[in-house]
Parts: sequence; C-alpha cells; structure tokens
Amino acid sequence: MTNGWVDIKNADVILAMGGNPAENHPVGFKWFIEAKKVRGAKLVVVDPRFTRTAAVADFYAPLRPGTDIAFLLGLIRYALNNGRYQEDYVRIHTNGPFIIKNEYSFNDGLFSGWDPNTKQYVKDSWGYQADPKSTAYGVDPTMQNPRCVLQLLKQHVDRYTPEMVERICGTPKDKFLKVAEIVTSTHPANRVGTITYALGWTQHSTAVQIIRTAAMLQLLLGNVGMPGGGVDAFRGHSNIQGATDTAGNTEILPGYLKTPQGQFQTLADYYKNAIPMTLNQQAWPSMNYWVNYPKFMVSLLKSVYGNAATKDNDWGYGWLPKIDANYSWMYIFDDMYRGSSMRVGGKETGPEGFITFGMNPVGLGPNSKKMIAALSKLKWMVVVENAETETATFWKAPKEYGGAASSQIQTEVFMLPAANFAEKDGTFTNSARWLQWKWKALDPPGQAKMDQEILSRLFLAVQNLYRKEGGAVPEAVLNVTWAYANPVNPDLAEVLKEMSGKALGDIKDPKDPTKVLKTAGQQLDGFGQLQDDGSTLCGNWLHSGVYTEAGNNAQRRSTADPTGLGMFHNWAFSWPANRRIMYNRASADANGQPWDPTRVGIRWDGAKWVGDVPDMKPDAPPGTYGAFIMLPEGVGRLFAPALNDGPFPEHYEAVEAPIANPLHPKVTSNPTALIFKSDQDSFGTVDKFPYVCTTYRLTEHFHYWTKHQAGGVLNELMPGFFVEIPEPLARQKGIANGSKVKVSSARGAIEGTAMVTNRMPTLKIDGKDIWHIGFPIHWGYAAEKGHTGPLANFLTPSVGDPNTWTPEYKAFLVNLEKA
Amino acid sequence: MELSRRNFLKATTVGGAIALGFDLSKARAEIREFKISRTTETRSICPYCAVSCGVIIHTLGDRSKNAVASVVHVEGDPDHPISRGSLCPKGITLKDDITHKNRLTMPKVRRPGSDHWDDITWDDAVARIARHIKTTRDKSFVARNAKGQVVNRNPGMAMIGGCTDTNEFNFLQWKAITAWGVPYRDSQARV
Amino acid sequence: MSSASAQPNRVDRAIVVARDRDNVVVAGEIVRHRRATRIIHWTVALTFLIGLLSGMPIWTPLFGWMAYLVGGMEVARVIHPYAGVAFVIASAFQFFHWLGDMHFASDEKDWWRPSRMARYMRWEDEASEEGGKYNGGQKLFFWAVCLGAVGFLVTGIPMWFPLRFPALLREIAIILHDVTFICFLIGVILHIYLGTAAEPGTFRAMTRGTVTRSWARLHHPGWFRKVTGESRDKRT
Amino acid sequence: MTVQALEIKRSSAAMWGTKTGLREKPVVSKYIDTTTCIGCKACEAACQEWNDLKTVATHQEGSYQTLPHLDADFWNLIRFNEREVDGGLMWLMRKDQCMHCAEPGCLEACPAPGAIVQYANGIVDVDPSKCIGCGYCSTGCPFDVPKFHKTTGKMAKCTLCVDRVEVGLEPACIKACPTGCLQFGSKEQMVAMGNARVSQLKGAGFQDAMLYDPQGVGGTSVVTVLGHGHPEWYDLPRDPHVPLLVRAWKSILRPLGVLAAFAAVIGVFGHYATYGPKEPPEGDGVGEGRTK
Repeated sequence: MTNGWVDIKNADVILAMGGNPAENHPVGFKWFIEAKKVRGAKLVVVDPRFTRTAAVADFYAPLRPGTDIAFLLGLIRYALNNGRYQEDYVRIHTNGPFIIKNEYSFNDGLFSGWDPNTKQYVKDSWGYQADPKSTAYGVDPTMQNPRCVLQLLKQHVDRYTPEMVERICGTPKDKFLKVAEIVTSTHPANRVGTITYALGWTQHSTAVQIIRTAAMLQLLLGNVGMPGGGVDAFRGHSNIQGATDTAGNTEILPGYLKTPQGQFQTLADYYKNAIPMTLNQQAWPSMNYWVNYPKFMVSLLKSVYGNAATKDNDWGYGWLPKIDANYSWMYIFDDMYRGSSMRVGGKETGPEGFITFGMNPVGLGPNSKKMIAALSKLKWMVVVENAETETATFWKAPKEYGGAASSQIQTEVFMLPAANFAEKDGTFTNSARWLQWKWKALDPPGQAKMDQEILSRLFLAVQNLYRKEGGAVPEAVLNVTWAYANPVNPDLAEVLKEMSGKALGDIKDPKDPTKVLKTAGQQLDGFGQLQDDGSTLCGNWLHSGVYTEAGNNAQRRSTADPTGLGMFHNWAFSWPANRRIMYNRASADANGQPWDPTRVGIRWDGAKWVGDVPDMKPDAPPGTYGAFIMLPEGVGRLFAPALNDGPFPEHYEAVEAPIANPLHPKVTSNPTALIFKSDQDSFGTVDKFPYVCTTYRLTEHFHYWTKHQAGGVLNELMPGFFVEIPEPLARQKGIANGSKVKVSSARGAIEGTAMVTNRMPTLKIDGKDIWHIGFPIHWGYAAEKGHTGPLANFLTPSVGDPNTWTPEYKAFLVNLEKA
Repeated sequence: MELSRRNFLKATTVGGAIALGFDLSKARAEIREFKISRTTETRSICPYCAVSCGVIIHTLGDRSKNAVASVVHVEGDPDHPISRGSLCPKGITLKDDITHKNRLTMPKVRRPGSDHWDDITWDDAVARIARHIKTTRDKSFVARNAKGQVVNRNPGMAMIGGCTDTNEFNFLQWKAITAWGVPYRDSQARV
Repeated sequence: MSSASAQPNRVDRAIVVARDRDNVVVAGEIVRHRRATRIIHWTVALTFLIGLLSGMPIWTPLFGWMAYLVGGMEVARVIHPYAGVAFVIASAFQFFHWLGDMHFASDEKDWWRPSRMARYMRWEDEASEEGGKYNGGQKLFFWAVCLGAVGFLVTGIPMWFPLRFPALLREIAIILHDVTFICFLIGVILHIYLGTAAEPGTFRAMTRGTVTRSWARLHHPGWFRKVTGESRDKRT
Repeated sequence: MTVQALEIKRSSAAMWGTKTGLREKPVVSKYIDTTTCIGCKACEAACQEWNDLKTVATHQEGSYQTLPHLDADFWNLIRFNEREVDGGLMWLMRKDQCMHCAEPGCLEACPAPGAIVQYANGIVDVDPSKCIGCGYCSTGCPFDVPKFHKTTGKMAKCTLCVDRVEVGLEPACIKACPTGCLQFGSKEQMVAMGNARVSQLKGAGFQDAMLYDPQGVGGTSVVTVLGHGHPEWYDLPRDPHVPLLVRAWKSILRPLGVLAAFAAVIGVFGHYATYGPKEPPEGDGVGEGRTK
C-alpha cells in the first residue's frame, strides 16, 4: 500500500477492482465504510462476481476475468479525451512531458524490440530521448510534443473505446461510462480517490501491467501521494509484506537490494548494475536515492559476516550466493520435478532437499499434481508447521491427485511442530508497512518450538559439521554470524536491533564533522546514518529506525492522531523512516503547497517540510528534487522502460482464454508470459473447456489453515467447498442448487457442491455469451474430519507474469458438468 | 389503534390476575458469569491477513511459575488504530487456531518408502536434517558457473518461507539461506 | 342383615361378589360397579389428578404451589405430557368399558339443555325409567370426558413438541387445550360434588362397589327394577 | 469481581402482570445497518466464541448462509438474500438474532416464573435455572427466535451479552463488527443514529429506506436500518405482534378459567347450602343401613 488502512477514510472515490476487500480484509474495509458514511464517498466495484464488496457498493460493473487492463486503459482514454485529468500534477510529478526515443513503437500487439527467438524484448528503444544539446532528458512542459509520454499514451489508449471495452470485458457500455464518470471525478486538485486491489490483479500473466495501469490512472488523476489517494495493494497475509521486505524471494536481498548475479564478480560491478543512472533534467533534478545503495549493502554485509567482512574482501561479497537464472516458485518445482536446471550455462542439479517453514506449496502452487510429482522426487524434505498439511503428507495424497504409492516414494519427510503466532513474540509488517510488535501469550503445545529456535538449531548444527569436517567452500557457512546472547534461541528483540542497525565505529555529523552522532555500539536513528565504510551494521536498511536508542519503536502504542488523517505516527513504526504515505511530496504543488488544504500530506513551511514524514530531503525547498526520490527521473512513470512486457500496458488475453484478442488476434496473450512445458503441464482450449474460471478466498476461512481446526467455528460457518455457477448456465445444464458438479481443466477434475446464483453475470464478449464460474481455495485432502475438499489448484496452470513470475490463478478455462 | 388494543389487553391481564404480591428477590438475577474477569491479557497481532488487527489474548493464570497458561478467549484490541477492537470471523476465532486438537506437538519423520509417521526426538531430527543439508550442499555446490565466475550457490536445496513468520525470523532465515547458498527460495508473496 | 356381616373373619360377601359381577343384588345391597370398573375409573381419576397437578402450575402461577407436589416446575413440564398420555389411554379403556350403557334414552335426549340440568340440580328432575344404569347427566359427562380426552391429546401433542409444528397451530392448540381444560375442570368439580356431598351414598359405588337399594331406587329407578325385578308399585 | 446482579423489570409468569421492576434505567439497543453489512459473519463467530456455544454440524448446501434459521447453539445468524429489481442485483444481508422486544412475546407466553426476564436496561433473557423447556416462548415470539436445546432441555437465544453489558462492555457481536454496521448504545441514541442514516440513504438514492423498530411489540432493542422499505426482503415480518392468540390466552382465557374454576367451587357450596343433599326419603321400605 502506498497509503494506510485508516487513510482510506480520506478518499472521495474508491475503486475496488482486482480484489474483494469486504471478503478478504473486512476490518480494513471499515475505512471504506467510514469514507462512505462520513465523507459520502462513492465506492465503485468492478469484478467478475457480484461480491460481498459489491453488495455495499454505490456502483457495480461486471467484467470478464483477465480483462482488467482493457477496462483501465478505457478509463485512461476517457480521462484523457474528456480533459478529466489533473494537468498540473501530470506536468510536475509524472514523466508525461518527457520525450521518448523515436525508435519506440507499438504495432499489432508487439512493442519495438521484440525478439521472436528468445521471446523477450530488447528494451533499448524504450528510453527517454536525451536532449541533443545537453545530457538532460528531453522534456516538453506543454505536453504537446507528439513524442512526449502523454501524447504517446493518448495514442496508445485510443483503441480502448467504450465499445471496445464492452467487446473485450463484457461490461455494458453504460455501466463502463458510469464507472468512468465516477472514477475520473477525482481529477480536480481538491478531490481524491484511491484504487484498491489484491490478488485479483497480481495473479495474472499480465499482473504487473494491470497494477501499473491503475498507478498510471492515479497519476493522471493526481491521486498518488495524496491522503485518501494512492494505489493500495491489500496483501493477504499478516507478514507477507515483511517476507518480501526481508528477502523472502530469490531475486532480492533484505530491503529490496538485488540478489547478485554471477556476472557481477565484485561489489563495484554489482553496484553498476544495481544503481540506476540518471540524466539531468530541466524542471528539477532527481534525488535518485539509490545512490546510497553502497551504504545499505555494506551495512547488510557487515550484519551477515561481521568481522569477517572487511574492505579488503569486498565485505564478503564473494561468499554471497549468486544467481544466473530464475529460481522462483514455479521454477523450484519445475526443476525439482525434472531433477535439473537446464537454463544455466550448463546443466546443474535441481533441488533434492526442500525446507518449508509454515508453507504448504501443494495447496498454494499451481497444478497440484505436478507439485506432488515434484515432491515425490526429493531425497529429503522438512516441513515446519502447526498442523499436518497437504505438503507434509504428499506421500499419502489420494490417487486422483496422481500421487504414487507411498512405497514408491523415497523422500524422507520431517514434520516439525512449530509455535503459532500467540506463542512467540516479534514483529509483523502489515500491508501499510507498519512493523508492529506482538507479545508472547503462552508456551507452544507439547514439544512444539518457536521457529527461530528450530532454525537456529539447524543453522548451528550445520555450522558445526562444517567446522569439524570441512566441505564445499566452508567459509561461506562459517563466516555467517550468529552472535546472539542465546544463539540456540535468539531473543527477537536482539535480532530486530540488528536489523534496525547500529554503529560499529563513531558516526560523525556530515554537516559538522566535529560532532559525533553515534558512538560504537549505539543503535542508529535511521538509514540516513548508514555508512559504506564498514562503520555501521544494518540487516535491512528499510527497517532502520525501528529500534533506536529510544527503544523498540515497533512497540509504540500512542493513539494520538493530530492531523486527524489517521496517520498515527507514534503507533508502531512504518518503513521507511516511519513515513505513513509514500510519495507524499506529490500531495503538494510546485511551491510545496498542498493540492487540497484539508488533506495535507506534507507542506513546505518556508524552512522545512511538515506533516507526514516527508518523502523528500526534509530541508530541500520545493523545486530541488522530484517527488519520486527512488526513481532516477524523479517523477512518476506513465511510461515505464524497466518492465519486461512493455513500457505501456496492453490488453492481452489470459494464456487460457475463451476468445482471441480482439485487438490483435495474432498476439493474443502476453508474448512474454512465463509458460512451463514439462510433461505435467497441459493447456486447454475453448472447444473442450468453454468456461472461464476464477478462484478466490472466503472471509470465513484463512488459506489452507483453518480447515484443520477441530471443532472450530470457521468450519461451522463455511463447512465445505462449492462452485459458483451463473443461473442461466445452471439452467441450461440442468444443475440444481446444492447438487454435485464436476469441474475439469486440462490439468484435472474436481467435484463440488453447486451454488447457483445471479451473482455470476452472463457477459456478451465479442458477440458471444460467455460464462465464467468460480470456486474458493481453502480445502484439500488434509483437514479436520468432515472438512476435506478438493484442491482448487489442481485445475490451475503453471503460467505466470513475466515480471513477478506469479501464477495465473484468476483466469483459466474449464468445463462444467453434472457429477 | 394498535396501542389501544394492547392497552386493553394489558388492562385485562391486570384485572384477571389475582394479586398475591410479588417476591422482591426476583427483581435481581445472577445468571451469567463474566468469563474474562480473571484472566491475563496479552497484546498481539492477528496472524491472518495484512490488515494487522490488534488482538488481546486472555489466558488463565497470572504468569506465575506454577501456572500453566491456556487461552480462554481472544478479543479485539480497542486501542488499535486500524481495527479499533473489531475483528473478522477468523480473528475472533483465533482461540480455535491456538487450541485445536490437530496442532502438531511432536517431531515426526516419515522414512523413505514408509506409509506412516514415526516419532523422532528433536535432537535426532536436527542432527539428521543438518546432515542432509551438508551432504546435499557438498554434493550440489556450484562454486563457479560455466563461465568460471564465482557463484557459490547450492542448487540442490530449495527453501520456502512462510507468511506468518516474524520479520526477525525472516532475517535469520535469510542468513541461513545465505550460509547454505540456497538460490531456490521463495515465499508466499509469490503466490 | 346379611349373614356375612355376622361372621367377623370373613370377607363381606358383597365385596366378594363385586369383584367380578355387577348389577346384582347381594343381601340388602346392589353391586353397582365391579372391581374392573372401579380400577378403570380411579386410574382415569389418578392420571387426571397428576395431569392437573403438573398442568395447573404451568397454566397459571396462581397454582404454582402445585408444582411442589410433583417436584417443581421442570418436573411438572416433563411429567405432564406423560400423565396426559396415561390419562388418554385409561380414558380409552373406560370408553369401551362403559360405552354400552351410555346411549341416551328418548327421554334423556334433552339433557344437554341447561334447563334440564338446572331442573336436575334443583332435585326436581324425574329420573328416567328407560335410562338404565346411568342418568342423562352422567352420560353427558361420559361423552364430555371422552371428547375432552381426545381434545387434550390432539392439542397436547403440538404443545409437547412445539418446535415441530407451525406457530399458528401451536397457538390454536394452546387455546383449545385451555378451553378443554376449563370445561373439564368445571365438569370435574361438579362430578366430585355430585358423587360425594350432593348425593350421599354415591361415593361408595366407586369404593366398595355397592349402593343401597333406596339409593338405587332414588337415582336410577329403571336400573333398580331391572336388577331387583321389583315392579314400579312395590314402592311404599 | 463477583457475578453481577441484574435489575429486572419484568418477569415471566409473575402474578401481577409481568412488571417487577422498581427502577427505570436507560434502555440499551443494538443498531444494525444492513446497507453497510458485508455479511462477513464476524458477529456470528463472536457470538459463538463469547458464549462458548457448541458448534452446529453444518453442510455446504449451496449458500453462504450458515444455517437456514437460528439454533439453540447459534444465536446470531446473517441471512443472505439475493434479489433482482429492475435488472439491478442486490445481495441483502441482515443479522438475525433476538430482537429484545420492549413487550416480549416470549416473556408474555412463558409459564415458568422468572424463566424469561426483562432487565431494567431492556435486555430480554432466559434464565436456564428456571426455564422448563416448554417452548411456549417460541410460540409467543413473532420473530421465531427462541430455540429448544436438546442437551440442556432449555430454551436458548441471544442474551444481548448481558454479562458484558452489565460490566460496561458492548455485546460481543457489536464489538466484532468490522464495518461498524453494528453499533451499541442507548435506545434513544440508536434510534437517532438510525434516523440520521435513513435520511442520508434517502439522499443517496434509497428512496424507501426505513428504520425497523416495530411498534407492534413496543419497539425493539435492535433497531435495523433497511435500505429498502420491504422488511420481508430481509426475512423480517412487516408488522410483528405478539400473536393475538397468545395474548388472548394469557390475558383473557386464563383469568376467565381461574374465575370459572373458583366460581364452580363456590357454586357447589352454594348449591349444597341451598338444596342440600339428594337423599332417599326417610323410611324407604327397601332402605338398608348405609353403615354396611
């Protein structure tokens, strides 16, 4: 989320799309209702289903799963053609005025630079045109130049007429126009709207571009950085934000630093690739905050390797594992299944050992049959869990999931009992980036242990083995520090201190070198004090400041909210730097005065920025730097050169789609989409699988956990799996409500109880009646007795977005029959 | 009209009843016990979605050495700025999540080819897993890639981290991953 | 006087005869109700009494004290329906047992009229000659009891299992159960009164089973003559 | 803390009408705004957890609704109704529970003294120690709320969390409600809030929005904002009353019956005094000693 949960109350218009916040984030949804009741805000829901959110919306419009980009580009076209965008904002806070290289083009569904052999883009042509006379970016403040971003955008979206939106999305034209009118009503400076989304956008083969389209719309409407504005991703798990912040994923190190690749053999090489280059620019220069990258990186390496990290050995950079290819989720299981990785210069082995801490990949991953087949090939597996999951018991999966006989499976499986949330302390980071401390309430049951203890024991045991026996590059193992007061079971407050950062030597005030800001051993105040000379240690620069000399800021509990905007600066700690609204510099105009005096993000008081913690150098007067300090051009990107599938979003059909793309039938789906092609991967076509299918969650269950609760209320509230079917389709097929139906895809078939409803609309797509059905995840073969059910992901394909490699769960093809 | 009919009926009641006076003790009742009047409160954060509602966990006992805490109730924290005391059905039933009988309480191992779990001690489990990690790492380790570049990675292992692990754990886990050289790593954030 | 009464150690002959036979003259007495009849009657009466004691406290708190006699309100709620079922079963036996004697003679057909009842209560009514063993009032009461038993049963079942019946049916059942009960109660009060204080000599018909000749002649002259074979004129 | 003693203003099967209360206290009320209810069932779960109710065995039968109706172990139920009007789809959700009527039909119908009480703050509660499980209350209830509990043999229903309210807390369902469509306060405040919301809704296009506080039962301690002036769309009776027959029974038939019974007793005494016993005339020739 760029903004916060409570901040949603400041919105005048809320577009909920690609998510069902009432269902999945009911308590966050409180602030939607607050906006409606107190401000009279309008809530607009655009969704394939008439959801619980739609039930209380001011306006609902249906669309076909997987066509969000077409809808959003239609909104952008409407805004641009009707002058319903905030021109001043676009001029100063976005790259709208920037001139793009002449080589950039878009034809028949492909952008310039397409290489049909690698199926990837060469992105050279997607850049800014440097001014020939200077090294600065070419900029046209009038935004009339036909090669400026705004004009190119206008040209790009011109195809997305309301008629085309109706043809692609199935949204009736009048409903689309009504949505457009409400959403773009926030274009005046004193009106603000937010767009909220969740996995309904991220789980598509065009996911990143969908979200980008929303961000572009918000930039055009002048809503980014504003209280009540922004683009708000509602993350699904208590610490999923924290997992990404602290390097849960293969491509990043803590704090979104990049995982080094083999081609960068020294830190210097690595920095060259990691730190974005900036050109000078007319209006104002960019702060390009990533120039501080070496400070973050060296402090991180000091926290990993301690005293072993010295200037001479590049702070231990050489020991860090380097990647040369993609090692993310679907690759893990693809390589595990195939037993090798064929994508790296030469053949390497695939995983033979697998550790999962509190994760259930058999339930979570696409194409469950392939997941089970992959796990069956492992030598060993460790599952650390609260309950016996599908993953832990994959070796006794029911036959229909393709599992081999357990005698045939040679995997040694360890299932270790872990504490749950109430049985351990530590911080969770919520969707609004707040790190909040929770206290331990009781001991884990039986022999269950806290996960930090389980991990520490394993870590120390492995280190011991290497110390005693040596092995492959033992120093990479032995030099990692674990110097906690109790290394077997580290105190998490101590770990948080390490993450927040401390001085290893004296830190001097850059403005007055005679002044010592911090002496060795003291906690740092924030990432501004980090050094690249080894005199600071910090496990995650983004978290810097969470644990200062003043104490554990994640434990703060002041409910004071002097602005009345719901920022709560003294409640817990929000990364970065306790900032509550990202890009808040954009909430003020060129002179630093707020666009809307009733909703002040920050304002320039003549000497400093006041309000929220400024997303800006606190004493840099307006005009010094652009509002988007992390981007090299310093402004919000309507044109984004960095992504893998195009600088502008474009509607592509899902990989399994019921129609060819009406815009360019030859390039129907995302040409760069990640598609796996093992013998376990198969894809369906519309003749055999005529219905679009989408999956989702329910408010009554949490993922694959709550079905395990013996005697639990949640199993009472929602006892079992169902399939939502449009009433006309059910009638045609003779399916009665409550009867059993079979849903099949190219991957397999599942059975469930039919829920026949008018909440699933019939849509006219490209002249045809197209139906979509849907069902919730949550069930599986491991559950409390009486509450088992089919694995939803048995039907989903191994297909993903080319930028995030997230699977396409939200739109695929199925057939439906009476069971 | 409605009202007058009711009044009429009331009057009839009064007229029809034969007064024997009434028992004053009946005017006060002690029916329902306030069940959390003697519990210890611990502030926590709901482990489900990313709204991060504040919860208060009510446990038996006062944390004295001889008291074994068990959860009797979980309720919203009214001070929490986002949730303000409210919770969704999942949050309200957190007690079920903590206390349900399908919780794992013993380390278990399933031997290759076996069709059942065997109990294993923590020490044995840790020793065996550590041995697996070392064997796999030593066997699969790629110190240099095909181009001769130092890469120090261990593609023989994959690790997936959860979404309800604390930040601190995630950091420790990343350190372990770094030590073991695991390139195949991911989290719930991907899926 | 009967010889039996002169022999102190032997059972009264009338009692012995009344074990199995009725409508016979034994010495100076007439057996009116043999043992089986009396057992049936008292079974009906006892089950009714239990139903009454368990039902009245539920009916109104005025009779809440009765609940103490059966063990409290909750016990009352539990035993009332069972007492009711027992009452209905006993009433069914009683019905078949007495049915033969309960046809209205031609001169009894106006007994339903209040004027006829009032005449009787003023002791001015001429006993029917054809009426047989029972007079019109008794027959009327018999039929009322039978009807009441059926009414209690039919209305009692929805009240017993309230959640299996629609609300309106339950409401009607409650009302009818009450109406039945009120009528029944008044009937029973009169029945007891007439069987004891108002008409001396009657009660023993249901205890030892016999009545005196003069009682029989007064209350049921037709039956008296049939049993004794005496003519109408014999009376002095 | 000791168990709270609760002031009662009315009690079932009391002798003198049903009034027992001495003090007047402010009546409390729940507020339900169906137009902001998302049917998340937090209230259902909160009710189950707070009251430690046994889980009811439910089955997926093609609906989001947990159960077809309330249960002795399920006192709070969101009712889901889909309705299409003029091509516009509505998914209506309403929290169903005891309405805590000002003139409770259950209390009126209940024959067990003190088994159903109305506290001074308006809460209507079943006292399980006095309930006899006869089910009359369910007959008296126009909302089909009280349910018979098979294991305890008692009637059970929402208590409006009287245990919480008496120590100054809001009911569990209210506290839980994520969207704030549930509120708690004095009846007066809740009605004012409801009226304000109704006029806001009318301004926002819900022309027939209404506040449901049925006067047929004297008003309820649950005031419900309906977006559409059709209570039956939400499974609510349009104009609920304590059933007339229940009133007639308690208010007319029962006193009349008592009078009739006493009259009968007095009547027979009068009769005896007036007419004396009916005995065979003295010297009846066939008379035998009654002493036999």
